[in-house]
Formats: sequence, C-alpha cells, structure tokens
Amino acid sequence: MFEKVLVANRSEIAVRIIRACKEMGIKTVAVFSDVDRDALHVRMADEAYHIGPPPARESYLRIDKIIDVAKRSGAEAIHPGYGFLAENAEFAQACEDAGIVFIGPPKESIVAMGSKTVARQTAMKADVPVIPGTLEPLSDEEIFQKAEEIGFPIMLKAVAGGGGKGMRLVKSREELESAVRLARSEAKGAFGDDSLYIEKYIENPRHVEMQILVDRYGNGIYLGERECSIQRRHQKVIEETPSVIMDEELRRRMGEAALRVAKAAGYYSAGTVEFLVDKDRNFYFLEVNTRLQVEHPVTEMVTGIDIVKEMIKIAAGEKLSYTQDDVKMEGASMEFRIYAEDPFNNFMPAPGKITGFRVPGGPGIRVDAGVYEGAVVPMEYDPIVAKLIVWGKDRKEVIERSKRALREFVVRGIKTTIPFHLVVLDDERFVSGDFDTTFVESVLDKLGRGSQEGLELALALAAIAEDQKEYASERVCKEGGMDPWKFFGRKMLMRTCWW
Amino acid sequence: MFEKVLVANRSEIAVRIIRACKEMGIKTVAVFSDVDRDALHVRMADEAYHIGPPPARESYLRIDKIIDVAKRSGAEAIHPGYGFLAENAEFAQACEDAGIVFIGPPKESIVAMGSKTVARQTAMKADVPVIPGTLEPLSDEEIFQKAEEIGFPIMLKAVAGGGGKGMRLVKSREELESAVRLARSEAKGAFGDDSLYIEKYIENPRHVEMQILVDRYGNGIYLGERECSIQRRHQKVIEETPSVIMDEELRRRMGEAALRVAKAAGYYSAGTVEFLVDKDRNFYFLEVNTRLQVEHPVTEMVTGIDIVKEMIKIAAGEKLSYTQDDVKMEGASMEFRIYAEDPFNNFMPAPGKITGFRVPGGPGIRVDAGVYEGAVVPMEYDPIVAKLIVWGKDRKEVIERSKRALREFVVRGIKTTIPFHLVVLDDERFVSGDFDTTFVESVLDKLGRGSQEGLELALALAAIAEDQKEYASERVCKEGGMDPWKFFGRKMLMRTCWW
Amino acid sequence: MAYVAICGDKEFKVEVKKKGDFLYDVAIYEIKKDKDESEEVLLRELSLDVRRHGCCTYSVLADHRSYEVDVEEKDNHMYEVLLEGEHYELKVMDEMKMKLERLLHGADDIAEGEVKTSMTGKVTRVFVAEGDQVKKGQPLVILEAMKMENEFKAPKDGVVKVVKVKEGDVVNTGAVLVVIE
Amino acid sequence: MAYVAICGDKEFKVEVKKKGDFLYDVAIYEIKKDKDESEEVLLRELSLDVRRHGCCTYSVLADHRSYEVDVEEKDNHMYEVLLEGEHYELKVMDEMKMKLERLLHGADDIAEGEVKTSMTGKVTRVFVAEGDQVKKGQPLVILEAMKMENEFKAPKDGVVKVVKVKEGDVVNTGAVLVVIE
Repeated sequence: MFEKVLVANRSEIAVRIIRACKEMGIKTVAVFSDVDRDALHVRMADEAYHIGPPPARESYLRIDKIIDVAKRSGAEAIHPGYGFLAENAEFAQACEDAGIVFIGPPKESIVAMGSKTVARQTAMKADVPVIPGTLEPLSDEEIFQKAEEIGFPIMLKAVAGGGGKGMRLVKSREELESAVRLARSEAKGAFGDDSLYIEKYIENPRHVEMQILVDRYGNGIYLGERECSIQRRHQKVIEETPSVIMDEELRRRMGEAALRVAKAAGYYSAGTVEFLVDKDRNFYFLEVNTRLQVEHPVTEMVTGIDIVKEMIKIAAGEKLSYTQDDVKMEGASMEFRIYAEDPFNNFMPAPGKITGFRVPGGPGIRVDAGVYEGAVVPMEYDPIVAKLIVWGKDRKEVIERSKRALREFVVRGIKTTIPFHLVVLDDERFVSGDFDTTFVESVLDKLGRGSQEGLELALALAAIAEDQKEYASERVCKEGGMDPWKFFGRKMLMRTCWW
Repeated sequence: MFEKVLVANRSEIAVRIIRACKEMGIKTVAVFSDVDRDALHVRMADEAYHIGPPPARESYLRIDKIIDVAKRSGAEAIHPGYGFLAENAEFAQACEDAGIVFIGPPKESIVAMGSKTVARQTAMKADVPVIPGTLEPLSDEEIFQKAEEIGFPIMLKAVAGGGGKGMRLVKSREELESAVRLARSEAKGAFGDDSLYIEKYIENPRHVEMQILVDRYGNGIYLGERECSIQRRHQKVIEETPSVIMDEELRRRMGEAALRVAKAAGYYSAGTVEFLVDKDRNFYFLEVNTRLQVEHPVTEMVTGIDIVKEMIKIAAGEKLSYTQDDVKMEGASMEFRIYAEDPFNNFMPAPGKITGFRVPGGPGIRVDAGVYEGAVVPMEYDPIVAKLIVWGKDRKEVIERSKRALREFVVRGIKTTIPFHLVVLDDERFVSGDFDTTFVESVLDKLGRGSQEGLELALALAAIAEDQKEYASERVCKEGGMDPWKFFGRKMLMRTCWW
Repeated sequence: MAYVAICGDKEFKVEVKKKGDFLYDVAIYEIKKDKDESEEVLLRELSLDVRRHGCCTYSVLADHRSYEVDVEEKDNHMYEVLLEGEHYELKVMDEMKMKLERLLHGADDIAEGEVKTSMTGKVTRVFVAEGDQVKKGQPLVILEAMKMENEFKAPKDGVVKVVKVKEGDVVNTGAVLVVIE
Repeated sequence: MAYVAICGDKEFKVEVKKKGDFLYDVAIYEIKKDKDESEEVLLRELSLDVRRHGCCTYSVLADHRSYEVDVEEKDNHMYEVLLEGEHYELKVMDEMKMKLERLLHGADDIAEGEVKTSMTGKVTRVFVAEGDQVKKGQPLVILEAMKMENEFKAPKDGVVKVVKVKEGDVVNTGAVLVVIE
C-alpha cells in the first residue's frame, strides 16, 4: 500500500479522500491556490503545497505543478477526485512518466471513454443500446445542419464535458446560435476544449447510473444504481438509491451491461456507467464517467463498501476483496448537494463568507462538507460546499429524515440550495417517485418564501436585533464607551452617532 | 399515532428522541430547569416549559410538574429517555392516572425488574443463570457480615441503581466502611433510595447485553448484543457490537434467554438484558434495563432499525413490524461517550462553557450531541455531552475510522474524554479484542500528554497567541484605540496598559 | 420602539417593547397601501423570551412555542433570517429613520435603465461601449462565477449611457453594470 | 520576543519573530535546570505560516506540514492547546514578565498544607472546623458535580488553620478548600 498520496483537488471531495487515506494509515498531501490557503482540505491534510493563482487553469489544472509537488513531497500516488484533472488522459500519462500511480483507470480507458463518441461505439460493440444522435465533434455549420436533420429539441454537449458544463438544451432554431456560443465558451473554460456534438433530446427520461468496481485482474462488481433525475441545468442536485423504477432483474441486466462496457474498454478502478431509462424501462447507454462521482456516498450508504478506499486499493494493485454475492443493498439513501447558489434568484452563484455553519446529526445522517464556519467560498470554482447524505430503512424514512436534517442544517452568510431541497421533498410527485429529469423546472414556482408563522417570527426577530443594535449604539453615543455590537454586522463600523 | 409527545429529559437523549419524533411527524414538548433554558433540547423541540430549579429532584425528577406540563401542552405521551424518571414505576403510574401514555414498559415490569432481587428471581424462574450473591437490600451490619461470608473482593450495588452510581468495588475489609457511606450517599442523591446489596465480584468478566423489542401482543425480537466491557468506575465509556466473543450460536442462545426473561416479566417496549460472560463463555444474567440505553445507537447502526421510533410505535399500540428473520447485523459499530471529564486529572467532572465545538463528518460517522458551540454544560447533571458512533464493515475499519473521527472532533473550553478514547484505540489488547471490564484501569497510565512534535507545535502556537495579544495590547496603550483581542480570552478585560 | 420592515413587496410595522432581560412584547402590523391611503392591520402580538447565542443565533420561546432562529445583519439594516430551512430577507429600520430616508431618497429609487448584477462574479466579456445603440435583449455583459457564465441583456431599446465595468472586474450582487437611456 | 512556557514540570523558552503578515520564525529551547545551573537546549526551529480562524483556531503550515490547532487562553497567560485529539496546557509569558512575577511571588508558590479542589463542584459536606486536629487521610470535604461525589482528604497530620468553604458553596477548579498546618 502507498505511504503517501497527493490529492489533486479541493473542497468536499478532497476532504473525502483525505479521510479515506487517514483511515488507511496513508499520509496525505494537499495542493492549494492563492484563495484556498484557508480551505478545509489544507487544514486536514498532513502536508500542503501552494500551486498558483485562483483560476483553475493556473493551479488545479496545472499538470506540471502537481507532478512537481508529488515528487517534492514523495507522494507515490495521486488521487484526482472529480472534475479538474480526473478525466484527463494527459495527466494520467504525466503521472506514469514521473513514476507516480494515477488513482483511476488506465489512460487508454480515459481516452476511449472520455470521448463520448468512442464510448458510444464501445457500448454498441458490447451490445448495449445507445441514444439516437451524432457522434463526432461538429463545427458551428454542422451543428446547424444536423440540428435540422434530427429536429428540435436537441441537446448540445461538450465532447470533453461532464457535470452539465457546456451542455445546453435547445428547443428551437432561434435559440441555437446563442446557445452554441455559450456552450463552447463554457466548455473551453471548464475543459480547455470547446468541441461540441449534438443528440436527440429524449423527453421525460430518467437518469440512472450504475456504480462499478473493477480491479487490474479483470474482476468486476456492480454496486447497484443511482437515480439522478433531479437535475437543474443538467447539473444533478439530488441523487438516490435504489431507484424507484428498479427491480432485481433490471438491476442485474444494467449492472452486467455496465461491466460489459468496462470490459470492452479495458477499464479498471471505480467507475460509473450512465443510462437513460424511458417510460417503458428500456435503458440506453449514455456515457462512462471514468472517475469517482460526486454522488458515490449514496451507494456507500446502502452497500457499506467504501468506494474511495477500494479505488485506492485497486490502484495499489490489490485484488478486489468483494465478489458480486458479497454486495447487498440495505435500505435506501439520498444525497442533497448543498450549493452556494441562490434558489430565490434563479440559482445565481453565491460565493462569500460562511458566517454560520451548523450541521445536522443523529441517526442516518452523513455530512461531507468542504467548508467550516468562517470559511470563504471562492467564486473561482464549483459551487458545491457540502453534501448531506441520508440513510433510512426505506425511501419513506429517508424522505422524513432528510426533511428533519435539512431543517437542522444552518448555513449562514451565503445563500444555499437548502430551501430548494425542502420544496422538492414536499412535492407529491417526488414523494411518490413519479418524476423525471424535467421535474426541477416544474417545481421551481413552488419556491415560496416560507410560512406566515415563519415570516412573523422573522419580522419580530429582525426588529429585536435592530432594537438591540440601536440600544447599544445609543449607549455608545451617550457614554462614549465601547460598543459590543460593533463586532457583529460588518458594515456597522461605519455607523456614526448621528445615525 | 401520537400527535404530541413530551420528552422528560435533557441533553443528547432528549435531542435523540426529538429527532425521532420529528421524523414521525410528532410534535415535541421539552421541559427545562433554570440552567437549561439555553440547552439544545429546548432549541430543538416544538414547545418548551420551565419546570424548576437546577437540582434534578426539584425539576427533572418532579413527577407532578412533568404531568402538569403534559396536560397543559396537550401531549398524549411521555418519553422519559434514560436516567431521571425512566425506570420510575411511580411515574409510570402517574402517567396512567393522568391518561397519558408512558413510552416504556408496563409499570409492573418496571417494579419487578427495577428491583434487582426480583429480576434475579425472575431470571432463575426463566431458567437463566445468575451470579452468586445476596439478593435483598442490606443494613450496614448485614453488609459487613455478608461480605465476610462471601469473601473480598465484593461489589456494593444500589438496589435502585444503574449507570455505576452508588456502585463500589471493595477489595478489603478496611475500605468497606467508607465505601458503604459513599455508596449510600450517591444512591440517595441519584435515586432517592440508599438501599444497597452485595454480590461476589467476578474477576475479568465481559459485560455483554442484549437489546430486545417486544410489543404489547407478545411479539418479541432480539437485535443482537452490545459489548460494554470498557468501563470506568462501573460507568460504560465505549460500547460495541458485535462482541468479539460472540458467534451466531451464542447470540441466539443469549437472545432467546433475554426474550424468556422479558416474557416472564410481562415486559413490552425496548429493553436491555445484561449479562456477564466469563472466560469460558458462560453467561450470567445481571439485570434488565427497562429503558432506552445510552448505547442503543450501535445496535441501530448494524441493524438499521430505529429503536426510538419502534419504542414509540409499541407505546402507541402498534404491532412489531419486524420478525426475527428481518433482523440482520451488517458490519460493526462502536460508541464513544464524550464526557465533560478531565482524563488527565482522574476524570474529575469538568462542567463549563463549550467555546469551540467541531464535529467529525464523512462516511460511517454519527454524532448524537446534546450541546453546541457556546453551550454551557451545567454541573448538576450527567457529564455526557455527546456520543460519537462509528460504523465500519468490520471491527478493524471501525477502529481506524474512530481514530480519524476522534482526531477531527474538537471540543474546546471544557475537558473531555476524547484523548482517553484515543489511548484506548491505540492499545494492542483493545485492538485484538482481548479485554475485560478491568481494561480501563490497566490503560490509564498510558494517558500521556501527546507527542514531542505536538508539544513543540503547542509551544510555538501558544507563544504566537501570546505574542499577538501582546502586540495588540501594545497598540492599544500607544494609540488609546480599540483592542480587538479584548474580546478573546475572558480575563483579558482586566488587563491594564502597565502589564 | 417602532420599526418598519420590508420583505419582498410587503411592508410591516413592528413595535418592540423590552419587558425584562430577555423578554420582549412585539406587535406586528401589515401596512396595506391603497393609492394614498395606508392602513395598519394587526397581524399578531407576541410575547417573546429571547436568548442570543453568539452573534446571530436566537433561541426564542413564544408562549411555550420554541424556535431557533438565525438573524444576521448582512448590510446596514438588511437582515437575513434563517429558520428551520426557511429563509427571509428583510430591511428593518426605525420608523423615524425610514421616513427620513424616504424624504432624502424618494420612495423607491428604481432606475429603470440600470442593468444590475444579481450575482457576485467576474466580468469576462463587455459587448458594448458608451454611446452604442442597443436593442432590447441584446447581450451587454457576461459575468462568470463558479464555472457558470451569465449573460446580462438590455432591458429595453436605447443608448448606452455608462458602462461601469471592464473585463476582469469583480462585481458584487447589486452592482450596476451598464446604464441605458 | 522571547517567551517562557511551562508545560507540566518542564520549562521552555520560545523565541517568536514575526516575518510577515502570516509568517513567524520560532525557536524552541528546553530549559534544563540542574541545581543553580540552567541550560537552554535548542529543540527545534520552525518557520510557520499561521492563519487564525475565529478566536482560537489556527491553520499552520510548517515547511509544508499542515496542522490544525486550537489555542485558547483560558486564564491570563494560561493556554489550552488542542491538536488532533492531543491536549496540552501551557503557561506562557513574556520572559521579562515571568522574571518579574517570580521576583514578586517567589519561584514556586506551592503551599503544602493547602487542600485545593481539582474539580468544579458544589460543597455537600464539610467534616472539619478551624482548630480541629486531623490525621493524614481523614476526610475533610465532599464535593459533588455531575452526580459524582469526591472526598478531599487531609494530606498530612496537623491542625486545621482555615476552612474556606461551607456547605452549598460552588467552587472552581484550583480553589483552596482547607488549609492545614
């Protein structure tokens, strides 16, 4: 086993990997940009190295700097997390060249699966159905032409993409030009590659993915599915397992299909095979995510298997210690992504300082956070600040427990998606399991601003807070003394006695 | 099901019950003494009523006041938690008289099992072996006489007791008089009853208990054992499941024995049957705890069954929704009690204000806390401030994960048992499972004060903190301005410019 | 003291009376405006036991009902209130001060031609210069934060009067990007 | 600045040099005392990048090693340090002040006959009065906190000079209960 691992990432996923390493007795090396000196992953790692300015392409995407830190620190392996360099074959190659183990799949698989067109060809060869669409990266002209051929609505997707970046639903010809420009720009910014392709948009599909673990010796298992249909702008926001549409038979068929694709691609490590499932429970291969997924914890909750540890063990050349028969799914689990976004304002990014942070506790609750009270969420990176993962004996208990936990969860100072999750959990269709990837849009108008009782209490307390401030301020002006409230509320220092 | 439940307790167990109720859609009513207005259970409940001065016998033990609050608030049932009124038959009777459901066993069972002598007779009738000793409450003279008969070492135990209060190991005749006085006094203070009895002290026993759930219709299941051998002054500090000495066969025999005792006592609700197990894996009935146990979460972690919810459902007259076949134990779990005690000073009580509180997160971690950052731990009640419960796929993973989590766990302002737990987890005998109820005493001398590296860092940082204070203070004296450090460090306000 | 509170498009009056160390009597009125008339409708009277923990967390008992509320003054008189997953933003000001402020600034200072940012972010593109003719819906500025790009468009046809940002600028929520006349 | 730090029965000198906004050079010496001689042995030199979060949490980088340390001044110059589950209590004082303090109070002010409490608690029993003859091991006072009772016994034979507490008193850690001569 490795003695020291470099974690080439930040926020909650870096913290997640550091925790796995600590439990395995492996020393950890963190890297950080200028704005991340105070980040939680730096506090938690055994070592930490500065790697450059805030923009990712000058720090977290700088292969040369990261390899250099690995060498200087004596790390034998690098875990890339998700995003950044996780699916970058050039980085896997650079690791190999430097004699460092890349904790992930072989670079050939990254190349093959990273190109969705090749991935789709691989799936077809492995006898797994795919969605109608084009496969190659297209020029603007080709996109306009193909879109007409396939017919609107169509999806624009980044060839190098993932996580909704550079992805756009286009409903009509009129929207196409602007959508192509923005999608290319986002793809360029996120992946350094602005190649796009298009495919037919399947309405009301369910997004179901299969977690797999494959070792270097061809032993593979599937750990069950995750339903990721609750998405906004093609960014997942709530994931769960099991999927309400799944039964043992379909799970086995999809799991085996996933392992066939992996085998055809010469894949090892943890990986995820994504499918769309239509109303008739036909499934279509979508893509392979050759990395640890944001939503891996829900699978960990129901199977008890620590996917990050298994991934590290596979990278170290160990044989898989589980067979398919060892994998049992107990109960149900959901993950709620807590984003620094303002749900009341079209989910605008909401970076800033977290002035209050109280996490829920008690049974069935797991919190994977990348922040702490006092942390600053920078505007340069992904808006995810924490994940709430909930386990229950069945879906009903998970929903009840999740509501309880989300109400306990306090993040003050920045806006978050917590109120949005509560709206989803209160929706009849979500509770009954009757939803698809268009669900979020249909629920947005229910995002109210709370109850009458809550509003009255908020009015009373804000007035009392203002009263306490006024009272304290009066005392200062009268007595010329110290104002204890001056330290609370940033702008109050500017207050004069006149006002 | 009930619409409103009163929780007649405080701290972490009150919070635990409130969480269960919230998940069941039940409104909760908290009660609090003068020093608990700011306690977490008050913040979390839907309603809260003041019930008197700090001493428990004037508040949390006042049956009349609690029944009165239940009536005024319209609560249909009362959950007593553990301690306080949990095993008080008079309280169960008072609930019945007031038409309120007592969430616990029938009062007849409390009476029978509450008297350890009757409990032992019941066990013997149910064909379950017991430990040699006397059964009746004894006068001082009788204790002196019987002790000579049985031979030292002997155990003094409170007839009404539990949780180590009023319990004393007496190794020789010389210690007996003082031990009897203290045990009676503690018993009086804790239970309002100073009756004592004695029994033969079995050396190096293991303390193993069986969790049961029995409904009002005679359906009963056992949820597996908990090993509670890590005790200090007969107070449990670490509990785990499964026990390393257990196998399927012994578990079945002890589980069935536990259910036999329950049946003989006409028991329903959640309950725990305690056994001592000697080196040859013979088990002896010890007592029945007719209440929810502090350590119930480890059982919840491996079975996935929410014991508190089941207890409430049984009280509401529902039939048990599990059969013995439904109960599966997956993986392993340990609970670490975080006490407000100073492990470096003979575990002296350490009440006070919690100035920093950061809980661990990530996979396999559950925190049941009764406090928050800024909370004051009063000196009037049990020293338990939180419980860390850890799950892993096996005992080895639990131990590795627990170390990681305890190192993440920061409680500042009061002393806690966190450093003690880390010493236990580093002990070879604990890791190999080779320990008994005398283990803690043997490990106490290993309670060092950290590493050389840690000491050097502590020295550097304390000096830097002092330097920052000095620097800030200098500025104040020179500039006559404001001292931002004045707000940190309680006593600094008294500092003058001369010093 | 009486305070005026604004939440969304509603206006309230909140009377606060301190009765003891931790006790407050509060009366909440909704101010309903109809043309030049304005009517105060009593919504609720509360007797509160209020304990402040740290800077911004309050434990409140209202006739035995218990609430945990986070109240933070984000900006002068601008309060953010969190309560069991609910979220409120309020402007609260002493009645007298509010009157004074309205005298000084006018009732509502919405300048229709101002294009404001609804997010904190970095300016990555500026498409227009001062004096340009723009059509409604024409892209003016692109902001980026957290890997999301957002286009800010012209709210109406007109002429660009001022461009307040340039590429590379970091702007906070509420900042004016462009003014169109 | 140079600071003297006492941890348990060991004494250290810590030199702190501020090199920049967040940078400190620190040299730690152990002061070994042998009769009247005292020798300073260099233990470690550290170059630290120190970031303070809130009142008492520090993120420290020492030559790329990362530490999260909680440092709180519990009492004047008395620091509690928490670090990955380890726990230290230190007295830290400017070298000059420490010298001054020692001049004023003497090197160590341990009064052998003072019976101090090692816990915060409530006095439930007082067995002796001033002037009483006591034998070593004889119970003097019982304190109670968190449902545990603790007996404080006479450390030696002697006469009770002062009884500083009475039943019902609440005392803090370190308070003198009884003085025996």
